[in-house]
Amino acid sequence: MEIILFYAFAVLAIGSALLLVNLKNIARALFLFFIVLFAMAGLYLFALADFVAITQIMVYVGGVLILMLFAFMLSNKELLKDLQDSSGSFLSMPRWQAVVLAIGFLILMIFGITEWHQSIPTWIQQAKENNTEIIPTDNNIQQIGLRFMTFYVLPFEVISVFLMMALIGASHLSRKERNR
Amino acid sequence: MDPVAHISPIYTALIAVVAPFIAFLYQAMAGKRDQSGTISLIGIVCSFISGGITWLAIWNHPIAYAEINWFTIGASTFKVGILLNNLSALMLLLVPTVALPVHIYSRAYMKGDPGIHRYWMYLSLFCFAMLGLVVMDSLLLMYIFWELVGFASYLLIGFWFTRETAVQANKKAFIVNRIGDLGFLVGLAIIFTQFKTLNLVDLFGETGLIYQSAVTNGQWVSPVNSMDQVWLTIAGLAFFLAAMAKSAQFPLHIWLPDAMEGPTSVSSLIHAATMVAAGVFLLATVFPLFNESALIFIAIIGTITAAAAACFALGQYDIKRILAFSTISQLGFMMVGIGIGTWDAALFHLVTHAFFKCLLFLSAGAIIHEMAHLKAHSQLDFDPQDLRNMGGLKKYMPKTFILMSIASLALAGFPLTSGYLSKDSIIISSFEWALSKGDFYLIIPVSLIIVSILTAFYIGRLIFKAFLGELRILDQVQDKLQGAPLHEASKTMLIPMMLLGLCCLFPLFSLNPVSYHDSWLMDGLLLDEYTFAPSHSAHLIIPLILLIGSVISWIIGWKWYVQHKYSLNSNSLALKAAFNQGYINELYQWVFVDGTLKIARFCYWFDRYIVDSLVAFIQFIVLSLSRLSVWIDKYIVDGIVNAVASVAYWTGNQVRLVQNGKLQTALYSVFLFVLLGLIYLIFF
Amino acid sequence: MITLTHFLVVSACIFCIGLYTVLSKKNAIMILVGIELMINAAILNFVAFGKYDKVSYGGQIFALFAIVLAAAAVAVGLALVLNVYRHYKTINPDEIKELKDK
Amino acid sequence: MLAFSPYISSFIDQIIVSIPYFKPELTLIITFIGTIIASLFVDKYWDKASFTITIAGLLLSGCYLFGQGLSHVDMVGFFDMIHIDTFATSARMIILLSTLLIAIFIQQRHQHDRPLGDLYAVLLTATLGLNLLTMSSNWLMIFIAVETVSISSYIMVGYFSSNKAQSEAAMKYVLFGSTCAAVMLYGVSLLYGFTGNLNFDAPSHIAGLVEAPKLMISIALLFLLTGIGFKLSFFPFHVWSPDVYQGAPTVITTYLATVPKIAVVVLLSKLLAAWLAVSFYFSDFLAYAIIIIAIATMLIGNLAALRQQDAKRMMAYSAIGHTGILLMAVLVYQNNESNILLFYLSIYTLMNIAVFIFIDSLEVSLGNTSIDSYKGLGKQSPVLFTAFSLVLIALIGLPPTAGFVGKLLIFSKVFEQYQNFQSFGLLALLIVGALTSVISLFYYFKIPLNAFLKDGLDQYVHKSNPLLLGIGLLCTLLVILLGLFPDVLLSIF
Amino acid sequence: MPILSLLIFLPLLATAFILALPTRYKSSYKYIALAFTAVQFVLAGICYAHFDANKTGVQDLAGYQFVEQLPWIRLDLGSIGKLEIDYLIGIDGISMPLLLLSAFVMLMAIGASWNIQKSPKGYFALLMVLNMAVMGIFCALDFFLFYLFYEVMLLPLYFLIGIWGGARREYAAIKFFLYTLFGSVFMLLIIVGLYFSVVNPETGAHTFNMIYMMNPQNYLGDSIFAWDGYQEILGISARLVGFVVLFFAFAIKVPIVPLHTWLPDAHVEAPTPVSIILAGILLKIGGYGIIRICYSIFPDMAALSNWWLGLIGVISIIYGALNALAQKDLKRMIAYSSVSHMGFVLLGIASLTAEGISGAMFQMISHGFLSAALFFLVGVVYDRVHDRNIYSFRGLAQLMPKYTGYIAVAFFASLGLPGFSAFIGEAFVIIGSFNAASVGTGLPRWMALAGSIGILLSAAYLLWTLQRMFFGEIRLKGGESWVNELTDVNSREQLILFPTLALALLLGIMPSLAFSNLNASVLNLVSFIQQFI
Repeated sequence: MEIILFYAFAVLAIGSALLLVNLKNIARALFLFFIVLFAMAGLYLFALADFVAITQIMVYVGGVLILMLFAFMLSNKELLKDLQDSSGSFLSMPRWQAVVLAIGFLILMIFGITEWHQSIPTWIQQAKENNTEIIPTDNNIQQIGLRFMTFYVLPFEVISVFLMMALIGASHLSRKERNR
Repeated sequence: MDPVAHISPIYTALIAVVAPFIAFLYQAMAGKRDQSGTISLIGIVCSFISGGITWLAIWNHPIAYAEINWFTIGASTFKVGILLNNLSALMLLLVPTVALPVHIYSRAYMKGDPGIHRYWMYLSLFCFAMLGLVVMDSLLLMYIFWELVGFASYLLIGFWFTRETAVQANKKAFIVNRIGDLGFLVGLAIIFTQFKTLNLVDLFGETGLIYQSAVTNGQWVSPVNSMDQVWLTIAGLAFFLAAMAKSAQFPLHIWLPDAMEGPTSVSSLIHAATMVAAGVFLLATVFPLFNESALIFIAIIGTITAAAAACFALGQYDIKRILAFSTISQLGFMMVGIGIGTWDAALFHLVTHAFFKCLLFLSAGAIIHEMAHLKAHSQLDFDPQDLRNMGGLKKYMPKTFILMSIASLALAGFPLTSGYLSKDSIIISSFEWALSKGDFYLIIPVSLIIVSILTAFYIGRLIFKAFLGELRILDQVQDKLQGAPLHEASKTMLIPMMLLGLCCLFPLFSLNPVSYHDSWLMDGLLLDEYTFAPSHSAHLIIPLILLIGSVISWIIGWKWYVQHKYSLNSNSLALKAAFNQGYINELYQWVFVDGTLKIARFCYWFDRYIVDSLVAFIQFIVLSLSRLSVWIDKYIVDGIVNAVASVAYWTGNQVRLVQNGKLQTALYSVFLFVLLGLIYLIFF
Repeated sequence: MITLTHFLVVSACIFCIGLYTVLSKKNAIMILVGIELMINAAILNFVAFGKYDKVSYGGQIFALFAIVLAAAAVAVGLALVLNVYRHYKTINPDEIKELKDK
Repeated sequence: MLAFSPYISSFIDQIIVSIPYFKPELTLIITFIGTIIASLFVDKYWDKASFTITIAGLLLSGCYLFGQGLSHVDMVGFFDMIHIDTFATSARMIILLSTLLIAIFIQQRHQHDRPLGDLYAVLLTATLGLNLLTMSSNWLMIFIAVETVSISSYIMVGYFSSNKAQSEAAMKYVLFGSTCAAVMLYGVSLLYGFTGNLNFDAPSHIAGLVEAPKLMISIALLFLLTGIGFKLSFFPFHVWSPDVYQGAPTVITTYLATVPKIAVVVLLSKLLAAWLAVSFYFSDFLAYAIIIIAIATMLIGNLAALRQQDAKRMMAYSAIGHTGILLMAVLVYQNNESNILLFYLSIYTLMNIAVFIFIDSLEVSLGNTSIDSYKGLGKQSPVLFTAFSLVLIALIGLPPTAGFVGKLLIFSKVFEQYQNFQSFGLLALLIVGALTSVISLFYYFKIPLNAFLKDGLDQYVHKSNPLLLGIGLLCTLLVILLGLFPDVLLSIF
Repeated sequence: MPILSLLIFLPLLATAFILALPTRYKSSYKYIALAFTAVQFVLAGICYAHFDANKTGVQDLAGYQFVEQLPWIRLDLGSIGKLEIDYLIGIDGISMPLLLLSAFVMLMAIGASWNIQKSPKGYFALLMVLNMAVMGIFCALDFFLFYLFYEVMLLPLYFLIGIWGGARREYAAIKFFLYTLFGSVFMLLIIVGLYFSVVNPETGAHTFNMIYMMNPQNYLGDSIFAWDGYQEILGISARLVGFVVLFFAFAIKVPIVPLHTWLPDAHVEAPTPVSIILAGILLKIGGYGIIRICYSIFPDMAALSNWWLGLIGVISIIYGALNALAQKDLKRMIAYSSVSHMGFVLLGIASLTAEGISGAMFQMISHGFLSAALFFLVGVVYDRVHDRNIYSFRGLAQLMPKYTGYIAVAFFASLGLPGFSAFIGEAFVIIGSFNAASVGTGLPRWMALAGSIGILLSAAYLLWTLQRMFFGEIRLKGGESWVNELTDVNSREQLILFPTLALALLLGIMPSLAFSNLNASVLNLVSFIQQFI
């Protein structure tokens, strides 16, 4: 049951991603991206990362995607028209060089993964043996919170500065238009 | 014996050498301000006197020898010093003795030339170099002076440097001499390598190193080193190459006729009497070095030179060129003297030749001087040196005629002259040498005899054409020839010529006018023993042959050149004889005169076009080579560098393809490289 | 049973699709989308591995940080893309090529 | 969770202990906030407020750092997140000083109507990120630091966006950088998968790498190098840098060409020192990859520079070439022997700052950075061009400049390794290093060639900025003095 | 008194003075330069006067004179050991004559630059920097220091050629720079290798001290340049590689065929004073480097490979002379003649005999001022009519008799007329290389014979030129206007030419002036190398 669901999510993610890249219409593509992100969040759940999945939906779907849509709207008014006029086909033709490259990487990685499949890393084996895996009943949110405040306190603080800077920067970069 | 014995001959020799040098320096400083040449004259007088004193002190006395350290290079110290033995003392006397009259002569001959200050300067430089050459005690120093005389000769040949032919000639002279210098240098290198010294006393002295070395088992072994025996021969030939160039031996003789572009006084001193004889002097000095094959080679070259030059002389019309070829021919004689091992005879001939050839040149100079005078006077354009324009000069210049005749007789080897003694000594010795060697070698003395007769003939021709008969140029200048534009040479020119004339006679050298063995000179230089047995009959027969041959040749020449044809008078008694004579004459004409002339013309042609063009060809080859190397330089050597640069640029260019400004091209290339790198690093 | 390999294969696929997007799409925003896909693939890896790291929770925390960083990067990236659009009136990367080796 | 609770207090203690060592960075953070506030409220009244705060903060941070340097701090803090040693301290010192110079540079070149306050804030964040990069040995920390630096760099490049070129440069930079960051993230995720640990110098991390499957680890390492390579701009990840260097404002180019490299080089050397100490597949792979990359970087950088007509673009390629040299140094870096590397880094920074100050000064006067436009200017600004030429000589690596000493030391180090291992790769590095020095002559000398040897056409008015020129000359002087007395600097590190 | 330091750094002081003086005093720059160079020359003269001819030098520090040694850079670099760089200068019989020569040629060069109009400030400042570098090269005994000066020398030259040169000056300047740099970067690698191979026996630290590098005992057993020679680079003995690389670095300077092509271009394009320095000093640095560094540090390899060196020397002699024969540009001809004459230096060095090496040294000294004089003489004509083509002139002897006199003397001196210095040099090179076969150094005798052909060829091209340009009737390309412009040498020019040519004569007559100081060092060098044959 679980595995079927996993496959379903996986197929959904990969399928929409494939469709996404071949769509000519960018608005539709961004919608598909939305689906991919959801599917990915679903996959995170199977790795027992519930908090990550939630964050994914919150940040990506709530933030990133909306941002992209806005950006698209701002930039592609004329382009949209052009595309609609000229495009007879629904899908754009893939670029063979990029395809070759991507497939090359994929083949290598799949080979690598199958090679790796034969020898599970020691630390994972140990975790399995010692039963120190995360199990569905763990309260991940609490654990993560604790670790943010201890082990990862420095990155946590730094990223706050980082976000502040990104905020200032992004706002500065876009403020310009109003100045003009 | 002599009152000057308490003065060391070394110092007198030093004075003899240095006096002209001081004159040179003075003249160099003074420049145009002093055109008289008095200082040069004083210099050479000093040399003459000290040379004489030195000669008195050294001749037939033990050698004098002094040296000081010059410089040290590596383990060997080179010294500068003076070596006085009979040979060098003789030369030390000879050179100023010839130079002094020439200096006096020049005062008149060169008068009024705008560059006369240079003339005196160069002349003094030459005297210094020549005197230095003869007294130096080391081969290295000899080499230095050897080149220096060449340099002085270069300057003097090109004295009239605005003349194209003169500068061509001096360049040719210097470069041909350079070839010889290379031989000298190689000889030095071989000697130094073999003996670790270049000092003449150490090398050729009583117990010199040269006598301690021997050829064993194909190795030439000296006390300090040994090398393959072929180097012994090469050393000999190398020194001979030096002498060949300097003494104008075939085929390096080509520079000497051209060198006649210089003033005649210079030709007389340098290119007849002294410098060209330096080669003989050198060979005499290093004589112990020569082995059998080198000597034979020298003898052969000497013979060829003597014969060829004599033939060439027959075909000449330029008075100085005839004398130049004659000089070459006589130098050939001396070389034969060296080659057969009788270097004393060669030296003897050198000395006598110096006097009579110098006199010949000076007389020729006087003639040319007068002819040039005539030319200027008559405003005609003709060559004052061309024999065909002369004739009958006896009328105008009787004293010159007499002096020149004496010198010519000496050249021809007529009895009672010095030439008779010295020339006979070489020919007779060569005959004896050939007898001891074998029949085949007889070709050398026989050639020499023929050459001797030819010599008599051509010098006779010169005398006849110049002095006897009618002045041929007169036809053209007839109407303008008012008064007497031709007259005897001035006293300043005549006196030195007379002095030299005296030196051409036998008493100066031997009280016995027919036997060279009684000559003091031969006594002084006499070798311990010749390598061959004397032949008494030769002493009688050969001079006779020579004498008769000369006389016959003169008679023919007289008839031919003075009377223009053989008289066929209707004297009946003499008719048959005349007929026979005519027959013989025709034969002579056909066989000897035409034949000789043809050979002469051919030889000259050969000389002009083959030997000379051989030089031209070599020149062409060298120039082509140089052009080729420039081409290589430009396109190959530089080309490689440029190609490397181009490859670098090209590579840089290829890199730029990625940088076409398109973001995705860049990204694509990056990941392509990652993928390829991955594949490479994993699978290879 | 869902093994690690399952996750890795999925993530590899997503990564390569992201890569392809980056390399081929003629729109700067789509390139950003491709980058996000690649980041998501990495995050999937992290969470998949993080399952076995109960002590430090490294995987999940890294994933969280990555999401945040990616979001910030996208914000800045979009701002810059819009800037370009203002100057060029296009966001097709092929047409934005003033800077190149001349 | 229950197992975790008892340790919490000790964890807190550790954090408290760590904080004092973090003073320089804390100062930077506080300055960052101060600058933002100043730029929001004070700049209106006194337009140098944010600049002053920035400088003060940098100086203060430098003071703390100096204290750390004096006491030779060597500690691990924040749960292995950071590892402060003398290497890191010295590197941070260089970073701070050069940031200081660049802050002044930015201020002096203030000719836009745009407020600069935010730029200082971004600059400070970048500095913070760089400092962290030199200290951290944790992949998480590294990734955050790298992203901090990257994003602040994007912002800086696009900050003015006053013309097409600048915005184009910024866009290319951000897209390229983000892609590389994503790839690196993937690589890090794989590393995490191999080891279950994020500290690259931890024994368990290395043990995990040792047993990792070959293909996968190769992919992971190359992906990792992609991220680092982007920051260092070595081959083949250098393609962005010419475009960005050329397009960005010269002040920002100066920054990009110098400061970030210092930190990344430090990181890479620490990483390699930790990993190459053992000899297994992954370390050999890495060593070979670095050698090949170094050779290719030197060749590509120098060869491509030959054809450049723009001074900034040429300097970008020159920077790529120097990265190759730096990689040589990184490759042979061993623990506790950081002085050669640091020497070269500081010299490199000095040289580049000087060059860009000169380029900028000419850009202000001429309006462009084309090398052709320098024709005949040598006679009109002899001081500037003499100094410029001297710095270029240093960049070639000729005596008596510090550039030579730096190169000599690096070559020595590589040679010593070669002598020990007889590896062909190291020999090839040496030969290519020497060869590219010759090639570099060509393009560097284009500038003095144009300035001194060619005749210019028209008059130009040189607008000189005495302070900036002074800094440039000071750098030049330092480059020469350090060439003659390198031990002054070397003994500090 | 640190006389050598003074000698080296005085010009730097002059540079400072020149730079400090405002441009309105620009006419005084040449006086400053002249004054400092004159003082320098006097100092060099003092060195010469106080030189102890019996001290050996070469591989023995005690045999050096006027030694100054100060620790300069001392660094602990961890695993690569302590860095030990000394400020070590000193001279022996090999550097002494060259030092004096340099001071003299510099003086000439200043004299030749009297009429420089184009930015004299920069010109004289650069000239003085060059002066410093050159002096430093001849004095340095620490390889690091040597390299420092060696490279510093390039830059002023680049600018001197590039700014004050002729039409194709940029090309020539970059070509010159490139060739030399190409040699020297690889030299740097060898220096580094040597550094790791050699330790200071007193401190045990690695060292750049050249003297230590010459002693086999100071080499570490397993170092790259260890003397047992089992170390290999790319399959070739490491020591051989080291030797060859160093040799080529210096041979480019000498220059040898086929690495000589920078020379004609550089000479032709350079202004007269720079040509003088190039020919008079720079080429000597090549020869000096080969003796001081290649031969002394790698004597074993020198003994092994001298056949090739000799061959290169012979090829350079003949090839250079043939090229000179075909030139139409007077300056280019002299440049090629330099290639030919420097070939003798190489041949002499390759002979490994005392005579040959002394001859080579002497040839360097002699060529130093003779070629300087020749370039100066070319400059005289060029200054007047801006033409150097041989065919543009004819019969100059009538217009410029003194000039012709000087040029004739210079020509004859350089074609090896005895009595002039070049003769001694060339003759002993030939003698020495001929002797080499007897010593067993492996240099065949035909090389000496072939080398002597170069003497003949040099006579050919020089005399030909003399004939074409100076003799015959006056015929000038520029017609009547040239007749007025071609004035005879003035007193300044005579002041420079006369001492130079007088010196050539003096040395030709009294070679012991040079040989006496050379001899001990050369003998020492020869015996040092001959142990390895």
